[in-house]
Amino acid sequence: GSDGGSGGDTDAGGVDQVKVGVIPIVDVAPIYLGQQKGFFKNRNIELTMESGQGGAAIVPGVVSGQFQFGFSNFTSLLIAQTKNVPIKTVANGVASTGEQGKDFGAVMVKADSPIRTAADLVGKKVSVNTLENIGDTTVRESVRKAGGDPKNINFVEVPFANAPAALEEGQVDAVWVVEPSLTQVKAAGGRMVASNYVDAAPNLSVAAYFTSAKLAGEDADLVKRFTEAINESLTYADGHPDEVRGVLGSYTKIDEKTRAELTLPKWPTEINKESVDTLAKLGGQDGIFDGATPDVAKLLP
Amino acid sequence: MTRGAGLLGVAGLAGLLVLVEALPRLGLVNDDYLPPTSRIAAALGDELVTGEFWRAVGDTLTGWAIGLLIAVAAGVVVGILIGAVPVLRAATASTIEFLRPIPSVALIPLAVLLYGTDLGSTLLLVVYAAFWQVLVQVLYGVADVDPIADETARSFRFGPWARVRHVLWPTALPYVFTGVRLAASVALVLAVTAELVIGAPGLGKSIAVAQTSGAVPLMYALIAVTGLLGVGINLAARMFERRSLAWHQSVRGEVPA
Amino acid sequence: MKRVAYVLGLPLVLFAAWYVLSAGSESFYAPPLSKILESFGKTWTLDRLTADVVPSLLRLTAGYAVAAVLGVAVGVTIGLNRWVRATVEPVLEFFRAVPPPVLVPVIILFAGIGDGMKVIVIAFGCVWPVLLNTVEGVRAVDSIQIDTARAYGIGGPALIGRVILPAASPQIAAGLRQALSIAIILMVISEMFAASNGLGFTIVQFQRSFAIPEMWSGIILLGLLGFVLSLLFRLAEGRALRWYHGLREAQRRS
Amino acid sequence: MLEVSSLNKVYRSGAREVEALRDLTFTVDSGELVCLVGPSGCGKTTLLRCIAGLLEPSGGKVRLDGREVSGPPPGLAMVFQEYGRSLFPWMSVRDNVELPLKQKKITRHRRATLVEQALDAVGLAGTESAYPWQLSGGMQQRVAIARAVAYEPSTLLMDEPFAAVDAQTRADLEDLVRALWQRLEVTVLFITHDIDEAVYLGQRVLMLSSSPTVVQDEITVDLPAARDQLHTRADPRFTELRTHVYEQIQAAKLQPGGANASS
Amino acid sequence: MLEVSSLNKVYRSGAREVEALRDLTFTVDSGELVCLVGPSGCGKTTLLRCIAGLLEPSGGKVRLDGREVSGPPPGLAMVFQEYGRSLFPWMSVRDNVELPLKQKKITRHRRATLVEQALDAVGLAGTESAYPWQLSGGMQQRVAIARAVAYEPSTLLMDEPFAAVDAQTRADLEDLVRALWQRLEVTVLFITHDIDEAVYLGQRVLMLSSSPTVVQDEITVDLPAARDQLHTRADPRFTELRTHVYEQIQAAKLQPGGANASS
Ligand SMILES: Nc1ncnc2c1ncn2[C@@H]1O[C@H](COP(=O)(O)OP(=O)(O)OP(=O)(O)O)[C@@H](O)[C@H]1O
Ligand SMILES: Nc1ncnc2c1ncn2[C@@H]1O[C@H](COP(=O)(O)OP(=O)(O)OP(=O)(O)O)[C@@H](O)[C@H]1O
Ligand SMILES: [Mg+2]
Ligand SMILES: [Mg+2]
Repeated sequence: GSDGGSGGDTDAGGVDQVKVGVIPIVDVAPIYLGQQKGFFKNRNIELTMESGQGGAAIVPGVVSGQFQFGFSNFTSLLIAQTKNVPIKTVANGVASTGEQGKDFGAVMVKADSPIRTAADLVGKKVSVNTLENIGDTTVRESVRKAGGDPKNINFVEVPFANAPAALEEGQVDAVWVVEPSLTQVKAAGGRMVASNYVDAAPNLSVAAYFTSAKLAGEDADLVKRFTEAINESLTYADGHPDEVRGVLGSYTKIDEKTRAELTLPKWPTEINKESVDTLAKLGGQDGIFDGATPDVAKLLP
Repeated sequence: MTRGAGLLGVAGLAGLLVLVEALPRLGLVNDDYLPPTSRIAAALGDELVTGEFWRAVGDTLTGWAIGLLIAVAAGVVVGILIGAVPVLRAATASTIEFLRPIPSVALIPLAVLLYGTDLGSTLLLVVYAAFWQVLVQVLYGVADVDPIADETARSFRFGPWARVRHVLWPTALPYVFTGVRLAASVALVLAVTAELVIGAPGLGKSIAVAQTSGAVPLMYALIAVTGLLGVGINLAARMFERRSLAWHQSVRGEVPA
Repeated sequence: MKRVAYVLGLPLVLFAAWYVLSAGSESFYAPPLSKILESFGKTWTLDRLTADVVPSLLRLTAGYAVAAVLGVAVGVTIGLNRWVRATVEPVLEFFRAVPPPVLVPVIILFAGIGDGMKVIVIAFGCVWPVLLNTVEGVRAVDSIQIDTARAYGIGGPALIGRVILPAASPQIAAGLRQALSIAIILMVISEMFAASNGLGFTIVQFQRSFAIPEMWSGIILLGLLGFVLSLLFRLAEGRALRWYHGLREAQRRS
Repeated sequence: MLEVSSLNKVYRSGAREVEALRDLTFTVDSGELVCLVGPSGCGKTTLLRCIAGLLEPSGGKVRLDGREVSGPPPGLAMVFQEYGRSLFPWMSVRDNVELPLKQKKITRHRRATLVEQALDAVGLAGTESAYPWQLSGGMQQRVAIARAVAYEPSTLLMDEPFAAVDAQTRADLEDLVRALWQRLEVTVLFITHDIDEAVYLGQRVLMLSSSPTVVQDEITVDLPAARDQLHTRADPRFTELRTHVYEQIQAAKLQPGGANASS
Repeated sequence: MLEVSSLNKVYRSGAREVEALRDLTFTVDSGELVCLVGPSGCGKTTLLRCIAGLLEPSGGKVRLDGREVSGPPPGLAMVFQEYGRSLFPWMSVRDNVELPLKQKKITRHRRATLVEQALDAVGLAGTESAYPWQLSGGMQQRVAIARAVAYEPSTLLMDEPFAAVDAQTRADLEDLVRALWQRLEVTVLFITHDIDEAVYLGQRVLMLSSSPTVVQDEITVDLPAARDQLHTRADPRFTELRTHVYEQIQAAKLQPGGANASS
């Protein structure tokens, strides 16, 4: 490892050793694809993926310089920003497809559920993977848009992987899931009631790659090269869905059938700033920033 | 006897396998979420031939073994020192009680901060959790010294070291064994959990990947591997214990009179 | 007076050291102790205590009680009968080695996502020290004591209640002691899944929302909780094992 | 009626194999008081454990009142040689004595009387609430005796029960055992190393050879049934008997396997 | 030279308070063999523990060769009344006997000789590799004696060391102790309940009163130094002395606190 986030180890040939903290899910397929295609090597970056189960492991790793870059959803990044965690986004991560009913995340119910629309979720038990994060804020927006009062939704925390079982066993009335759990729920006969990302904002930017403020300041060149490589990867992934489905098999254990069926997200290179503002507004409404207002401009590159 | 016991143990495990096969087959649980043994076994079979799997097992066992070794050595030394010196015991009791219930998982940010996803992170969590197991057992073991045995040693003017070596240690040994067996599985649990959450390479990471990928049979197969590692570790500990505790009441009883 | 000094001495020294060493800390994840203490008061208000700590304590108590009863009962059965031991030990070892976090999904399958699940996770995790120590304690009961009981026709429940359990009680106490702190740890872990309140949930939530001083204050609270519970435990143990401590210390005291 | 026929016991553990009892055959009538003497390590304790059903013999049989002994028979009380370890350290002296009575389902009131009487008889009145480990060795041994006495057994097995008490107390306890035996018509099997004690107490004295053990000899003690410490011990017949026993024991030590050894 | 002056010991535990020793004063010269007798529970073991420095007296002093005893003094060996618990169950008989010698830094070769001789002397040759719990009570006690004998102590404290062995072995062990004492000029303090034994063994017999304990009486045994089981015990002076001791003990039991009680 390196000390203090100064752009990783640089070996004799001027190649930077870069560690990226990622969550091994569909969203990060482009970086794996880009690595395969040599987009990083071309820019003298030797990439190692370190997979963690979410922000708890990745953000401290980036802040302390154990990882040079990390991947996180925007709501978490906004929360971090309000707490003055010294980080800065460097590239877009993943975005919603923007198509109602055809997004990579959705609120699902059982086929025979009395819940028909998002408004029916009021007073029901809905699972999200993490409370007070992007899941519940956007689902609340879906409910709001459908004319319901989002105050009375009973959110509970269930990991995505366990959500299909929880729904099936009747432990929750509805689940918010993303791929590949979404396909699993569909296969089990689940019915979609809302595309919460689409409801929240058109073409919502969901997640981003980020680095520590320190590295951003000290090694602008590395950050620039990394951003370029990521952007190339994103574009390539967006244009080659079959290759994306292929690369998923290399770092996840999603079976082939599901890989063929699942809905892929969008991977634009630009962060949709308005959508981030929307997320900040939604989060503020739901009180997840402890009363603070995130400074979006400071977070974005 | 030993062979009979071995057979019974296998029978017990076989019973578990049959139960897991039967539960989904009888429709008592949805087989999407708890697949029958046969499907789990098939997934395991596919996995066994990959080098990736064995690397993961190797990584987990490395973290486990090193962490356990450090924890046991530290636990025994500190435990005997504190247990044998009443002043130390009184002075450290509250601190020990304060530190012990702090969950290793709460230390994850700290671990990542210090070591990233390297072995160091796993070790920190493993050692922190397993150390207390050994320590507490040693403390109780040291307190169990028969006063007459201790007086005998004192009357023959055994030095402090000789008393530890010849009286305290043999008395505490059965407690230490229990402590080591507890620590061994806690260490395994923590090694896997650390990999699971931090993403350090190993079985835990494989489980996490299988879990997020919805590969349920594979996930159970990997969990089963973890469990079997535990069974193996315990078997080894038991064998070692039988050998070194031949004098102890609990082992004496094994030989039918 | 001297006892108070013993109890508070080392912790005070350690806290002082932490205070001094962390005073100028710039690190985001390791803030100065002064900030942590400051947030402690603000965070753990009476409201929060009733909303989060009380439910946690209830789950903890239930899980611990289940583990204690089950551990002792099963432990005695296994300890007394080597055939039972040979049969079930591998299965128990199997489950013991499975990390609770990965078992939670399975437990959710059977127990749902309510408090029942959390109680089961706590019990599942902390039953092992009780069980193991009970098994070993029962196996180590002095054969002369058992012979005495048998010779006087003391068998069945009386043998277990009057002879085996008391004889094994020092080691059972060691197991219960271990289990107590593990129960606290598992309380936190169980509240990381499918929870919406609780001390563990709050700490994890602080961690996720980068409220680092608050997170540390939660960890300190956990430590305090463990300390208080162990104090209670020691009182109870001192009472129940008075004979044992008397026996061990009779000769040592002048 | 207690019948021991061709009893054999071999201890095996690892490489070590000890033939503690080779071939023991004898009977004790109901209500008889028989003393057992024999060299240290000859297998007396082993024999008593087999009779009490605590140890399975390697060969031969033990029958009590016609039934073969496989577990501890009802109405049996035993005073262990390891008196210290046979008391439960977590119970007060009173509870130690009372516990077997509870198992016998004796009423609370009667229990209290029995416990009090027994402790009184062994000279331990006033120590009821102490723990056994707060007592001296001899006192602990007397608690074990009181426990057996209070139990009012029909068969009483005693393994060197007076080894740790002083001469005066010993004499008192000897008379206590004889009184109990006469009052309740208990069958008593009494192991002792004190030859005088064996002759003073018993109706019969069985002498065991040293290991491997057989019955070396036995004598009937033809002293009057009413015995007392002063006169009985001064009786010339007493001296005769004790000399005989002493000689036999010495013979046993010198020539192991005994004269009657069948092998 | 061992000096015990106004020794007092009170056991306190909770509400219970036992004054085991009230006020003991006596001296034992270097190389003297003194026997201690007294009723069960009078505090003999307590006294021995205080002398060995294992127990702190509540009052008074113990001095050995002029130095006050605060911990176990060098060159001291003790045979505990609880012989079973004083042997280490995790060691073979040989290791149990050898361990104190190792602590004394005796060469391996010499150790082997000492252990062998000692086990032989107590009649346990052949059991070296057994664990103590595989032995009979009497054999365990003899292991404890062998351990003390092999140690070649300068002060030897023995607490009813022959309680569990048969008459013949007891006689042999008595002669063993006298031989050891004469060969090494050990100071021996010997607790026994057997009055004959006390008179046969000792140069002096100290009689303790029953609790609260003081020295009730003491006699000098003016029998010739060369003693043997047959002749000495037949000596009319022997009978006289033992009768005296017996009477004193009976008196002690009847009238606690003794005649010399100063309180
Ligand atoms: N658990 C055991 N394992 C192996 N050998 C044993 C065991 N118990 C007793 N022995 C052996 O059996 C023999 C007889 O022992 P036992 O205790 O019956 O003798 P004893 O006549 O009661 O002697 P003592 O008068 O010394 O008490 C001894 O040689 C002893 O070593
Ligand atoms: N640990 C203790 N706690 C309280 N009281 C004790 C303790 N040990 C001994 N005593 C008491 O002290 C008194 C003397 O005990 P001690 O063991 O010295 O007697 P003893 O002369 O050796 O008797 P014995 O001949 O029966 O062995 C007894 O009344 C006993 O109850
Ligand atoms: Mg015996
Ligand atoms: Mg004594």
